[in-house]
Amino acid sequence: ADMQKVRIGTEGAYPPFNYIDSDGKLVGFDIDIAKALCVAAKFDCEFVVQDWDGIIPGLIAKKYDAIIASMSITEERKEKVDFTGKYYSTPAKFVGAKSMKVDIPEGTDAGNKALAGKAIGVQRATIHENFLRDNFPDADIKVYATQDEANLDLANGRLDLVMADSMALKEGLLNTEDGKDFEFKGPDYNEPKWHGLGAGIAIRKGEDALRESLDKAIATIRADGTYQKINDKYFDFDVYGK
Amino acid sequence: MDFQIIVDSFPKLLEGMALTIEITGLALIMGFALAVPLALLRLSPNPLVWPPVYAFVLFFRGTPLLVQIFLVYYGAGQFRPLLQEYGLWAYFREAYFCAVLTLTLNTAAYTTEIFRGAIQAVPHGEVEAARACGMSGWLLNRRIVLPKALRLALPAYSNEVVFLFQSTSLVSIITLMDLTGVARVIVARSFDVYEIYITAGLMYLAVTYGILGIFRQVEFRLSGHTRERPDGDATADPLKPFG
Amino acid sequence: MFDLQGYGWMLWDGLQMTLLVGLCSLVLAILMGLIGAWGKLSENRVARAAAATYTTVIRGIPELLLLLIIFYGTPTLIQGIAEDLGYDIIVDFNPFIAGVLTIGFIYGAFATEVFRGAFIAVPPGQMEAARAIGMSSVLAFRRVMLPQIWRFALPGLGNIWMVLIKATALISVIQLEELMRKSFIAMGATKLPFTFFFTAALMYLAITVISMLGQQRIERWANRGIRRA
Amino acid sequence: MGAETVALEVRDLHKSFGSMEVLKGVSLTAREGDVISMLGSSGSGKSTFLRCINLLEIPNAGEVRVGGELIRMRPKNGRQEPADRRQVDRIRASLGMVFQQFNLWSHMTVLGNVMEAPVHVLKHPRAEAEARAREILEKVGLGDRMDYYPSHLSGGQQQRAAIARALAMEPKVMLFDEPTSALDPELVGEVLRVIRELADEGRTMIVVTHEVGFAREVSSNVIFLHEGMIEEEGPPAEVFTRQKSERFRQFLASNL
Amino acid sequence: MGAETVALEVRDLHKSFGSMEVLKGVSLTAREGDVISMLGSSGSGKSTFLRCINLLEIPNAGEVRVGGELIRMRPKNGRQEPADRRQVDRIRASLGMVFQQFNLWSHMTVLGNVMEAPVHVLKHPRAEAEARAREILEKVGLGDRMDYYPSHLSGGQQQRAAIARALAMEPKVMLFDEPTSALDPELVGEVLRVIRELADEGRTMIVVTHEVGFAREVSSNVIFLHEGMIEEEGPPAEVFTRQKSERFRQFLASNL
Ligand SMILES: Nc1ncnc2c1ncn2[C@@H]1O[C@H](COP(=O)(O)OP(=O)(O)OP(=O)(O)O)[C@@H](O)[C@H]1O
Ligand SMILES: Nc1ncnc2c1ncn2[C@@H]1O[C@H](COP(=O)(O)OP(=O)(O)OP(=O)(O)O)[C@@H](O)[C@H]1O
Ligand SMILES: N[C@@H](Cc1c[nH]c[nH+]1)C(=O)O
Ligand SMILES: [Mg+2]
Ligand SMILES: [Mg+2]
Repeated sequence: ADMQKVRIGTEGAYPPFNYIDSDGKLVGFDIDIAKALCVAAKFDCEFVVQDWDGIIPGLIAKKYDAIIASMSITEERKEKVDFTGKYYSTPAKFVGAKSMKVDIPEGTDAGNKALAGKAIGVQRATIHENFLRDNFPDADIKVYATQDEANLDLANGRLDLVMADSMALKEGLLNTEDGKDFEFKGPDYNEPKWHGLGAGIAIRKGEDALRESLDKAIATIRADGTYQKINDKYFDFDVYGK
Repeated sequence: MDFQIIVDSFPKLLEGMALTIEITGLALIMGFALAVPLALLRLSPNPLVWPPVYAFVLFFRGTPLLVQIFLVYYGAGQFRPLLQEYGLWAYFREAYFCAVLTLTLNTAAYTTEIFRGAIQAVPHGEVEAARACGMSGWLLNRRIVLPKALRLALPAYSNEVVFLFQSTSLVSIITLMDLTGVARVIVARSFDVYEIYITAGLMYLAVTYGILGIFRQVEFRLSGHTRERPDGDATADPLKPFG
Repeated sequence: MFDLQGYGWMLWDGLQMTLLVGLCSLVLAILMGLIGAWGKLSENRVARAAAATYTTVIRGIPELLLLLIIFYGTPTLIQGIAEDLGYDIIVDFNPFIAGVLTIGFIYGAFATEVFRGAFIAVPPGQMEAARAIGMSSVLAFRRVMLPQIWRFALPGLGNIWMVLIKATALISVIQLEELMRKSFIAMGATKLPFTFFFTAALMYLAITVISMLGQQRIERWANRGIRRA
Repeated sequence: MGAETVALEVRDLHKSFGSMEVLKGVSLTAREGDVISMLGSSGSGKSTFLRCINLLEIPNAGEVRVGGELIRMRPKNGRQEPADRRQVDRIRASLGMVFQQFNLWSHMTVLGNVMEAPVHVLKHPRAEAEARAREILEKVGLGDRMDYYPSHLSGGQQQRAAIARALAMEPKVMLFDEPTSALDPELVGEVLRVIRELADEGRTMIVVTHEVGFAREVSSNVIFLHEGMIEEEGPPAEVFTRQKSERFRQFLASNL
Repeated sequence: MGAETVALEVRDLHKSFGSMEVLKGVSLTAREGDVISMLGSSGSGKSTFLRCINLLEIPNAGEVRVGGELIRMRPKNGRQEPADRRQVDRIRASLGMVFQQFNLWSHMTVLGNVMEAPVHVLKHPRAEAEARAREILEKVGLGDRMDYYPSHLSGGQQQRAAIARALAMEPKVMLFDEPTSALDPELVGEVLRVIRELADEGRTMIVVTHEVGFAREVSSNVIFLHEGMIEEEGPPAEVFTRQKSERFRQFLASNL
């Protein structure tokens, strides 16, 4: 059959959503979802791995046609790309050492005061970087190319805190061997201006046909139980959110 | 092209350039200070002395700087307990320290090699003339060999300085906000890839040629003896290899 | 410490990719270098200016930044221009091609200087003797210059190769799956940075040492008949 | 030997480097079989004169005729330039030049050096060129050194190889630039012997030299160049016995 | 001048490079004020002999005495080696060497070259050393070239600067290695004039030279070296009129 070819850009360094296992294969929640969507939409899909901070430029440069990589739907990004509806949503959180006494109050102004001078690691070009820069200007913000590197430096004691998607932190750090001395700190953050409306699929502006097919596919896998199966493979709760 | 973003980002890019220059300067001074004695040790006939220097030079010239930076920065984490025991962790904890350390050792290795070549290139006759006058040992090195060798090394060394200056762009990978780091952060949010990167590139270009200009001045000052006297010109040369 | 936890083969694959990218880049660099040197020594003003701009710009900007500009910037720029002209084109550099283009292009600028130096290093008397005996400039170039430049260019080209092969590590930044990126992936999974980066370092070192030995052999061959100073 | 045929004629040659005039109008006529020695202190312009003859330097003014044929020049951007590059190549092939520094091609053996131009410029068949080259090398006493690279030869041997290379082209005129400087006295003797033999064969030669003794014995004419001009000229018997020029007398006196 | 004081004595000097014996037992005695000329064809070992005297080459056997003091050697790994490095430095400082290639320090001016060793080796006060250096430079005719770098001097001027550098150490003995080769005849005359003046002052000198005329006029003794051995020796009046050695006769004959 003559299926439409769609190239999907993903990061491949954001466990458990998308990463490369020891066989060099691309795996993770995003990957499984993407494959399911392609089946549902009858696309002939091909993955392209792309570092996070080049992932939107790569889309614009037509290195691939859609980004399925836990990308949050924000107004800022919508100026450059279009999004489908969300396919999951979790809040952002801080993680720090269990031994570290720190009180992070609700509200960003108070939080900024409490964290003044603290070294906080964050992945470059994420919503979390923007959120921290705009709301925690007194903290010492350090940016990393991948979340892994930030986590590593937290484990090494170079950072006091890291901030990222809570699920990425939980599965990528806290539930691993290296994460046993760390815990979530402070409140959930979910400010629409920065954190957007959950993770969606980014496509080039104006490619409405593709967007609509993907939206339909999301609805299809939600409805036929495929989504649930993938969800359960990775999480013990509903990652789709309210 | 979006010129506004260039204008808006320029102050931040300048701050990044300041860090770039600071790191370059520190690594340069310390690397040079290490390289002079290392070059002399490298030429020692003593089989207990030169092999370690050789190994040091080989390792730092034989592996990518990127690997060296990761090795020092993330590798140190793997040995954190050990480093803590010796009270060194406080240093290795800092990306700044790791960056300057790696760049210093890296440039020291390359510079050692440059100086070794220059010392060996000092005309044998001039060394013999000094020996014939009764000079030897440190006096010979200090008065004849090193002054001459440093002059001979200057062109190669100016290249090394430029390489080092440009290599500092790698420190952005370990969280430092040098010029490249700043540029990447700005691009991450604005997506104005070529506006920002090309601006940063031009800034590097300007400083690079500034550095080369300084070296040309120094070289000119120190090279009264090699400069030709300004006699006539070579008229249209019929023998240019590509006529 | 050297338990590679099953990632050894991945590094091995990466090493092969590193060599492949390196060799392709070297070929491109040599071609660019010969063209560049021809430009620099040419009597044609435009060729001279083009060659000078090429080496000036390339040598003045960090490789990492050039790589980012070429990989991310150029397609957008070209597509933008094409769009303004009413065309919809896809300029897709895959990382391998972008990497080879970038590294080859950068080191071509250094090779330009090497070849220029080599042309100049052939003692002028060699060319004079050829012209005095009645050879035309083309014949003299082919019979007297070309066989001799390699002798002077080889050490420089050897250095370029050794710097170039290490520079390929940078291509990891645009996700080409070469040695450096494979080590990175392994580190991410195992959290053993020193182990993997040190292994990678040793692999690069092996390439360097083997290259040095190879260079000595080639130089000995190129210098047959020439007494060393 | 047709002693009246003119092999080389130079008329009123001028050459400047930048603002410095190195040759200020030098003329010379060499008939077939003439051996002209050129003396003069360092910097007087001797090498420049030889180099102008075969256009390794482009003279600013003046005429050069080889075997009666004028090398045609045309003005360009206020300078002169050869009008016909092919003519220049052809004429160069008929002028043998032996450089002070020999300039042997270092990537070829002695035999290769000698065969190179006959094969590639004159397009002689390889075998023939090789036979001829071997013959000439025997003549200059290098029969046993044909397969050596230039760098493996002593100075005197290199000098002779350079002469052989020039001879292999059967040039109408040979130009020698200080063929014996920096050689030890025995080698000097050897090289001068070869040149003397060539003279006896009736070959036309211009020899720049510091060896007054050689100039006296071998040449048919002696020229003394001083600051770019001919100060003294004539058959050796004449110029060495009574010098018209004070400068030349001084020059000869300083030769112990 | 105490003509009977021995300034330099060399006894039975042997030197090999690899398996090739270059010096096969050479002896020489120079009293104060002696000027000894050393002749010999290329490769006969003249330079090697001079270099052995001040230990730039380590002889395999033999003794060197400077001003009566023996340079002490000791065996090491089957070779000889100086027993006392300090003694070597001291004795070298009392031997002036003028190299064939001059070997001036190219990064210093002429004045700097001449002052260098007196200031840093002999520890003379700077001002004194400078005054003395200027005086010597005037003497060799370089008064107006003191601030030039060596590369800006003509060959003859460089040669004289090298002589001045050696003289500034007030050496007991001066060693000259072919001080005039590769100079043009006028420069040769100039350098020989300086050496002759030094001879008149009564300085002890060993001069390797190709200038038979110079050897004849200036030296108190002539030595002819052939294949590492002394073939002929004696006052010039003697050796140049009747040669005992056939080789020496041949050598002289080849000097046009
Ligand atoms: N390419 C050049 N550019 C500028 N000046 C030159 C050039 N070639 C020669 N000269 C100058 O021209 C003058 C004559 O040089 P030339 O080589 O002809 O002298 P010469 O008589 O051969 O001397 P020598 O006996 O030392 O070889 C010298 O003053 C020299 O410095
Ligand atoms: N360092 C060395 N290693 C090997 N052989 C050498 C070395 N130095 C000199 N020789 C050889 O020793 C012999 C004597 O050389 P030396 O330089 O003493 O000759 P010379 O008499 O000064 O000749 P010339 O008149 O050409 O300067 C030569 O055959 C030379 O090749
Ligand atoms: N979901 C966050 C963080 C993230 C996704 N992938 C990597 N980081 C974002 O869109 O910026
Ligand atoms: Mg000349
Ligand atoms: Mg000698």
